[in-house]
Amino acid sequence: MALNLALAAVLAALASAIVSLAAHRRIGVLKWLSFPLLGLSGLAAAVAGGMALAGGDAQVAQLPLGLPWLPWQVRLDVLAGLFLLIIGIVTFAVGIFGPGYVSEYEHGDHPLVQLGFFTGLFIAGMQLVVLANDAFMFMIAWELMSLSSYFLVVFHHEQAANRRAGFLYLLMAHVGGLTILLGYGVLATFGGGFDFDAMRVVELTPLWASVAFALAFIGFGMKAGLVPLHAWLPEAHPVAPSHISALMSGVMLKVAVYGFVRVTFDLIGEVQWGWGVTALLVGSVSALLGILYAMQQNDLKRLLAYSSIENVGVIFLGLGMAMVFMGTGHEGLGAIALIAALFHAFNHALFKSLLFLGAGNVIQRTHEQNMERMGGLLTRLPYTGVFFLIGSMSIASLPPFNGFASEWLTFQAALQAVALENGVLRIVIPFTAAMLALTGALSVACFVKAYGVVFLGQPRSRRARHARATAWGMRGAQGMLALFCLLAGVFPNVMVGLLGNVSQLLTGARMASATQHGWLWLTPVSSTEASYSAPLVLIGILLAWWLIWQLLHPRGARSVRRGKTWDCGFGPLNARMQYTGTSFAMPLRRIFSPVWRIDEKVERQSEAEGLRVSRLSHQLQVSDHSWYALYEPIGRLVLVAARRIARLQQGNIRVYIAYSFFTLLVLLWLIS
Amino acid sequence: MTWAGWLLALLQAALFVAAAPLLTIWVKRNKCWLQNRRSPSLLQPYRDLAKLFRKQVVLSENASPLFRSAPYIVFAVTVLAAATIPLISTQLPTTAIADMIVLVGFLAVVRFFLALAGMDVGTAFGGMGASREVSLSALAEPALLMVIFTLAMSAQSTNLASTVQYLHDAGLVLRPSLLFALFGLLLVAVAESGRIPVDNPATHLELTMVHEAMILEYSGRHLALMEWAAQLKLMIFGVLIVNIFFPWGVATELSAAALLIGLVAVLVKLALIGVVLAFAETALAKMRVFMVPQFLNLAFLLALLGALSHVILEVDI
Amino acid sequence: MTIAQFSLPEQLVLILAALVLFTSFALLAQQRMLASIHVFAWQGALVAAATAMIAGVYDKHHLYFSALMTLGLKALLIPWMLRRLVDRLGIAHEVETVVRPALVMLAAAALVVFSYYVALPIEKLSSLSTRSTIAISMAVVLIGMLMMVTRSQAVSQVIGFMSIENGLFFAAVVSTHGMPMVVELGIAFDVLVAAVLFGVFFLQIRESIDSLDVDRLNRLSETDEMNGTRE
Amino acid sequence: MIGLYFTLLLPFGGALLLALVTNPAVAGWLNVAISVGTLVAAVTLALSVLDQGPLLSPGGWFYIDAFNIYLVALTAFIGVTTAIFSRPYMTYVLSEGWVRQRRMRLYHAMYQGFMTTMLLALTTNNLGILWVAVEGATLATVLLVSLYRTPESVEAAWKYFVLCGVGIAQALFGTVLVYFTAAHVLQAPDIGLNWTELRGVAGQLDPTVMSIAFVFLLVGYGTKIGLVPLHNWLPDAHSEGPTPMSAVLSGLLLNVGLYAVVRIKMLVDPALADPSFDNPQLAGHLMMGFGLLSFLVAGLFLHRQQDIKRMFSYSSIEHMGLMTFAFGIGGPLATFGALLHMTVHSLTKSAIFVTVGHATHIAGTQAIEKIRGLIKTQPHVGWGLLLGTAAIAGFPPFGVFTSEFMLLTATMESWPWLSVVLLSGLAIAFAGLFRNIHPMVYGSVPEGQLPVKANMLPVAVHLILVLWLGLSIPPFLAQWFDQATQLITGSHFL
Repeated sequence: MALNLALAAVLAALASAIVSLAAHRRIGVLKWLSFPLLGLSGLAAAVAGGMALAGGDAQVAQLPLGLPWLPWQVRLDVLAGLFLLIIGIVTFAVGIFGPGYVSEYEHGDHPLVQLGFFTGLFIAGMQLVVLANDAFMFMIAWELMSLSSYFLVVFHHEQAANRRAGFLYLLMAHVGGLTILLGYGVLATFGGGFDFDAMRVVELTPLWASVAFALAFIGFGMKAGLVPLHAWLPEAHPVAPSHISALMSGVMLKVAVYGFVRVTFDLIGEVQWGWGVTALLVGSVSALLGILYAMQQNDLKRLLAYSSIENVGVIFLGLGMAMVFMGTGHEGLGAIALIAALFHAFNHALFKSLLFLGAGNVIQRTHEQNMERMGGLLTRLPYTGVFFLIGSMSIASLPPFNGFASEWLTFQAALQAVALENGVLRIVIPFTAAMLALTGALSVACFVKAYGVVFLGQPRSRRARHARATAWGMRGAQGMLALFCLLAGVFPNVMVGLLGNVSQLLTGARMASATQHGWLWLTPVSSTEASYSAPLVLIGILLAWWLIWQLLHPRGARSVRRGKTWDCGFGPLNARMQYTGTSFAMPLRRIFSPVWRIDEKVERQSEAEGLRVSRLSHQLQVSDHSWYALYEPIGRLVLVAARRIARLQQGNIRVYIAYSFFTLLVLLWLIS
Repeated sequence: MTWAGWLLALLQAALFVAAAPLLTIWVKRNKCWLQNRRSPSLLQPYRDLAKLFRKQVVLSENASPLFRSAPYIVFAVTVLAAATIPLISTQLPTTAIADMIVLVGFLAVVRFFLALAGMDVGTAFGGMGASREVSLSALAEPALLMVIFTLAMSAQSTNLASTVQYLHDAGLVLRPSLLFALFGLLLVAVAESGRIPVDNPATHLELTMVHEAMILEYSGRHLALMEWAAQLKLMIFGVLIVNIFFPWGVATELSAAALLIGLVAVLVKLALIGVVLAFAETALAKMRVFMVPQFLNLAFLLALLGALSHVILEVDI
Repeated sequence: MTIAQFSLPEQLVLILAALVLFTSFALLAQQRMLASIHVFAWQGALVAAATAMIAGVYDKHHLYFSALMTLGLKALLIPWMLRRLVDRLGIAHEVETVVRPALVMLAAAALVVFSYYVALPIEKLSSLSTRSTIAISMAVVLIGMLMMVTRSQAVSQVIGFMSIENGLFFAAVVSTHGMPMVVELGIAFDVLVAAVLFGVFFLQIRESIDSLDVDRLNRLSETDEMNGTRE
Repeated sequence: MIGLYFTLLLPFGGALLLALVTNPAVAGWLNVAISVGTLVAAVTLALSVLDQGPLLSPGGWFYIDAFNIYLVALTAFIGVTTAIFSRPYMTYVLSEGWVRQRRMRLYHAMYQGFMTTMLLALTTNNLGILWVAVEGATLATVLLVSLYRTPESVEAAWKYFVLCGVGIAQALFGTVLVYFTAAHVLQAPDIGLNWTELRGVAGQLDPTVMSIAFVFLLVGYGTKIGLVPLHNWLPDAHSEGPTPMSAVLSGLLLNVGLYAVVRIKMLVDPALADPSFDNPQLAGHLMMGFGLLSFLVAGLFLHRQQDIKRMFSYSSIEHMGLMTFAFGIGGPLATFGALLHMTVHSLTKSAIFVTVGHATHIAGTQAIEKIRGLIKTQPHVGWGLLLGTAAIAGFPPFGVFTSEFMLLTATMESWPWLSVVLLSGLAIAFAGLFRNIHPMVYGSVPEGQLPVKANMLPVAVHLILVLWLGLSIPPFLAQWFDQATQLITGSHFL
C-alpha cells in the first residue's frame, strides 16, 4: 500500500515533468498543471513515508526496468520512509509555493520547459534514490537527481558565474557519483551481487569494510557538502530559482545523508568506531567552518547555503557519535545519537526550505539578492517576516522550536561519552560537543545578522522600500513549514518515537525511556538525568507574558507616542547610517580572522592638512581557503599533465611513424 | 511531584523575580562604600522600575511590532529561566521542564530578541550593540556549556535539581574539574551579565557599551522590562554559582524548617558574592572591546580544562 | 643442418632472399630519386624471381601467376608510375640528404639482428627449408619502416611503404608458399589502388604546400607553440 | 544466405551506380535509399541468423555468428541515419562551394564503397579478406578526408593514409604468420586463413608464432582502432573530413578494427594456453595496457581542444581504449559490457557528430571559442549536443552508463586497483568534455548566429535508443549479446 503510494508519487512527479514539456511560452501550464502535480506527488510521498515510518516492516517490489539479470528493485522500509516523508513535505510546500513564484517569469523568454521538466525529474530522482534497493538503480536515480538539478542550476545561464557554478557542480556531482559507485563496487564484489539484500548479508573483512566506508563517506560527503569538499555548494545552490534552492538545500542534502546512513549502518553493518571518530571530526569542523563562512556572506541565499553546510556538519557529528557508540558496543547510546542526527536532518529540511522559500519571496519582491540593499521588510512583507523569524529561531536552535530539540538531543548523546571505556573517545566527544556549542552560538549571531539586516531597520534601497505583499500560495507554503517547525519543536516526542523505529532497524535498540513519561516529557536516558518539556516551556513563556501583561501593564496608561529616532542631535538619521551586514559581522571576522582569506582595501582621501577625510572607500573580499588549498591545485595539475601529453601530437608524420615503429619493436622485444 | 511542589515553585519564582533588583542594588551599594560614595537606598531600583512603568512609551516611528513585543518576550523567557533554577529547595518540579542546556537556550532566546530589537530601529548604536553582543556571547555561550558539561559529567545529569542534590549529598569533595568550572563560570557570568570589565552598565560611552546600546531606543515600561530582565540575569548567574558550587544549606526536602534554612543560606551566599563582585568591579578596569575575546577564551579554556580533567583525573574505568 | 644440405634451388632462394635484403639496404642508403626508384623496381623483380623459383621447386602452379603479377606490379607498373610522377613533378633529379647515413645503416643492421632474434623460436618449429627467410622478410619490413622514418620526401616515403609491401609478399611466398589466390588478388588490388592514390596525393600535397617535404605538413599539431594554451 | 548477398551487393552496386549519378540531389536520395535497402537486408540476415544460429556460406568465405551479425546490423543502421543526415548537410556544403559537383559524385560513391568494405570486413570468414577489406576501408575514405582540399584536410588525409597503410601492413605480416603456423596444422593450405578452421585447431597452433603474430596484428589493427600511441592520424582525419564521414568513421571504422582484434584474440588465447608457453594471458594483458593508456591519454587531450570535432574524436579514442581494455580483461561480464559499450558508443557518437555538424553549420566554424549560446540560437541543436555529451560522458540513465557500470564491476572483480585509475580517467575525461561544451551551449547568442534547417531526427532516434538501453536492455538484445559473449569467452553470462 505505502509502496504503491510512493510509486504513485514518483509517477506524479514524472507526469509533472512530462506536462511541462508543453509549457513553452505558456506559463499557465506550469502554474496550473505541473506544480499541482508536484504538490500531489509530495503529498503522496509524505503520506507513504509517514505510513512506512510508522508501519515498521519493509515492503519490496520489482520494476519492469533495469538489466536483464538485475531488474530494478524498490524497497520501502522505515529509513526510506523517513526520508520519503522529508522529500514529500518539502515537495508539497514547493508545489504550493511554485505558482506564485514563477509568475515573475511571465515576461521575457525564460526556458520554462526546462524549469518544469527538470524539476519533475529532480524530485522523481530523489524519490527513486530513497526507494532503490539495488546499487544499479540507486546510481541511476542518484545521477538523475544530480543531472536534473544541474540543469536547474544553470537555469539563468546568461551570467558566466552561474555557468561556472553549474560546471563545478556537475563535475563534483559526477566525481562523487563515481566514488559512490566504486564503494558499491567493493560491496558488490564481496557481496556477490548489486542488490542491497546481498550486500546486507555479507560480512566484509575490516580492511575492505573500511575502504567501502571511506568511499561512501567521500562520495556522499561531497554531495552533502562536508568541508573541504563543499566548495561547489555555496556556488550552486544560490543560483538556482529559490524553490529549487529549497529543494537542493532542504532535501537533496538529506538524500545524501540517507545514502550515507543506508550504506554505513545498513549495508556494511559492522560499524567500526574509528569511522565514527572520522565522521565526528569532519562533521564538527564542517559545522564550525560552515557557520563562520555563512556569517560573512552578504548574499542572502549564499548565507543560507553555507548554513546548510553547518547543519549537515551537525548531522554528521551526530551520526559519527552514533557510530562511535555502536562501534564500542553501546547500541542504546548509539540509538540516542542516531535519533538525534536523523531528527536534526528532518528539522533542517523543514526550516532550511522555509528559509529558502522566504528568501525567494523576498528576492522576488525586491529583485535584490544582496542583503546590503534590503532592510525594513518586516513591515512591508509581514507574513514572510514572521515566518522567516520562526525559521531563523529554529535554525538558530532556540527553544521551543525544532532546531533546539534536535540539538538538545545531540548534546545529551554527547554527555553519555562518560560511559565509554576508551579514554581518547571520552575526551574527543566532549571536545566536539564544545565545537557544537560554539557553532550553535555562532548560528544565533549569523541569523540575528540575516534577519536584522533583511527585515529590520530602514530599507536600504528603493526596491526594498517599495516591496509589496505576495501571492497567497507563497505565504501558505511558508506558513505550513513554519507551523511544522513549531509543532516538531513543541512535540518532539512524536517524531522521536517514530524515529525509534529507524534506530530499531539500524542499531537494534530504541530510545525506550525517551517517551515513557508521556507526550509532555522528553527524557533521553532517564527523568533524573535530563528532561525537557517543550510544551511546558511554551506554556510557561505564554503564561509569564500574560502575567506581565496583567500585573505590570498599567491600567489606563497613555498609549504609546510615536516620535523621531534619537539622532544624538546631529541631523536626521538616514538608512545609510545604520549598521550594514558587513559591519555587523566585523567583530567575528576579526576574532576568527585566520579562517578566511580576507583581502580588505580601505582607500582614504584626506584633505591637505590630512585631518578631514574627504573620501573613503572600502572593499572587502572574503573567500574560503579550500579553493586555494584543494581545487585550484588539482585543476592546475590536470592542465599541466594535458600540456605534457599534448607533445605526443606534435604534427610531424615521421615522428608518428616512429611511434608505431618503436611500439612494434618494444612489443616484439617484450614477448621474445 | 505534588501540588505543594508546584506551589513552592511558583512562590520561589516570584521571590526570584522580586529579589533580582535587590542583588543589583546590593552590589552597587558595596561599590559605593568601597569607593566611599553615598549610596542609594535599597529600594531605589524598585522606585525606578515603578516610575518607568508609569511613564509613557515613546517609540521611534520606524519601529516594527517586533520592537514592541521584544521586551515582553525577553522578560518572560528570563522569568521562565529563573523559575527553573533551584533557589531555596531542590524539590522543584519546574527544574524538570528545562535542564541546564535548555537554560542556556533561554539565555540565547533572550539575546536573540535583544539583538533584533537593537537592530530594529536602524540606528548605528543599536546595530553596534547587537553586533557586539552576539559576537561576545558567541564566545561566552560555549564556555557556559562546557561548564555545564563538566558538572553534568560529574553529577551524571544535566538536571539542575539533581545536580545540586548530588553535589550537596557528596559533601565536601575537592574536584579539580569543579574548580576549573567555577572559575570558568565566574568569567562567563561577568561577561553575560554585562559587568566590568566586559561591559559597564553605568555608562553610555559609545566606544564600550554593549547592552545599553541595544536598549537605547527603549522607554517607559519597555525599558523597565529590559532593565528588570538584565537584573534577573545577574541574579540567575549568582544563584547558579552559589547553589551549584556551594550547595550547603539548600533545602532537600519540603519542610518549613529546611526551606527557612535554605532561604537564609541563599541570601547570605548571594550577599557574599555581591560583595566579591563589588570588590572585583572596583579593582578591575573596563577592558577594550577587542580584549574581551581573550577574556572569554580564557573562560572557555578553563571550562574545557574542567571537562578534560574530569575525564582524565576523576573517572576510573 | 647447414646450407650445404639444401638442394640447389633452395640455395638459390636463399641467395635471392639475401639480395632482397641487400636491395632494401640500398634503398635506405640511396639518396637519388631516380636511382631509388630503380632499386625498388629491382627489389620487386627479385621478389618475383623468388616466387617463380618457389613455384618451380615445389610445383605450386598458382605461384607462377602471382610471380607474374608481382613482376608486373612491383617491378614494372608502380616504378613506371612513380617515374612518371617524379618527371611531372620535376623532382626526378632531386637528391635528398639523409642525416647521419652511417647511423641509419647501423640501425638497419641492428634491425636485421633483432628480427633474427625474434624469428629464432619460429625457425625451431619450421620444417620448411626456407624458414630463415621469415627473419629476412621481417627485417625488410622493419627497414622499410625505418626508411619512412628517416626520409622526409613524400616519394621516398612511398617507396619505403612499397618495399614494406614487398617484404610482406616475400614472407607470404617463401615461408608459406603463397596465400590463397583470392587473398593475393585482393592484396594486389589494394596495392594498385594505393599506388594510384599516392599519385593523387603527390599532386594534392604539391598544390597545397608546393613541395613534397612531409616535414612541412605540420599544421595539425597540438603543442603549445602551435595553439595558445587555454587555461 | 540471400540476405547476406544483398547486404554486400547492395552497397557495392550502389557505389558503382552513384559513381555515375551526376545530380547531387538525386545522389543524396539514392544514397539514403540504398542504405535503407542494406539495412533491410542486414536485418533479415540478422533474424535468420538469430533463429538458425551461426551461418557458414558454401566455400566458407563468409561466416555470420552472433558476434558480427549485431555489428552488421549496427553498421547498416548507422549507415542509414548518417545518410539521412548527410543529404541536407552535403547540399549545404555544396551551396557553400566547398566542393564541386564532381567531388559530390566521389563522395556518394565512396560512402557506399566504405559501407561495402565495412560489411565485407565484418562478414568475411577469411583473415586475408578481412585485411583486404580493412585496407579497402582506408582507401575508400582517404579521398573523402581530403574532400575539401584545404591544406589541413590534405595533410590529414596524407597522415591518415600513410599511418594506416603502415599499420595495416604489419597486420598483414601477422596474418602471414598465422597462415604460416596454420600450414603446419591444417593440410589443405587454402583454408588456412579461414577463421572457422583456425578456431577449430586453435589449440594446436604454435604459441610463439601466434604471440609474434598477435603483436603484429595488434599494432596493425590497433592503428585502425586508434590506440595510443598509434592514434595520431585519428583526430586529424576525423576533424578535417566532412562531418558525415566523421560520424561513420567514429561510429563504425573503429569498431571494425576492434572487431578484427577480438577475432584474432579468440584464436590466440587457446594457442597461448599451451603449457609450453609462459604467459597465457599475453594477448589480454597487451590489450589492457593499450586500452588503459589510450583511455587516460585521450582523456587528458580533451582538456586542450579548440576544435569541436577534434575533441569528439579524442573522446572516441578514449572509449575505444575502454573497450579494448574490457576485451582484454576477458570474462563474460567484461565482454558483455564491452559489446554493449560498442553499441551505445557508436549510436551516441554518431548522433553527436550529426549534432556537431549542425552546430558548425550554425556557427560557420569548428572553432570551439566561436560556437556560443547554441541553446538560445537553436534549442534542438543545443540540447542535442548537451544531452549527447552527457550520454557519452556516462551519465545515467543513458546506456553508456550501463556499460561503464559493467566494465567497472568487471574491473573490480579481477583488477580492483585498476578501477581507481579507471574512475579517475572517467572523471578527467568528463571534466575535459564539459569544460568545452558548457560555453558552447549556454550563454547569450553572438550576433550574426542564426538558426539553420537542421534535421535532428537521427539524433533523436539514436539518443532514444541509447536511453532505452540504459533503462532496460530488451531481452532479445540481451540474448544476442549473451550469445556473442559465449562465442568470445566460451561461457554464458546470463
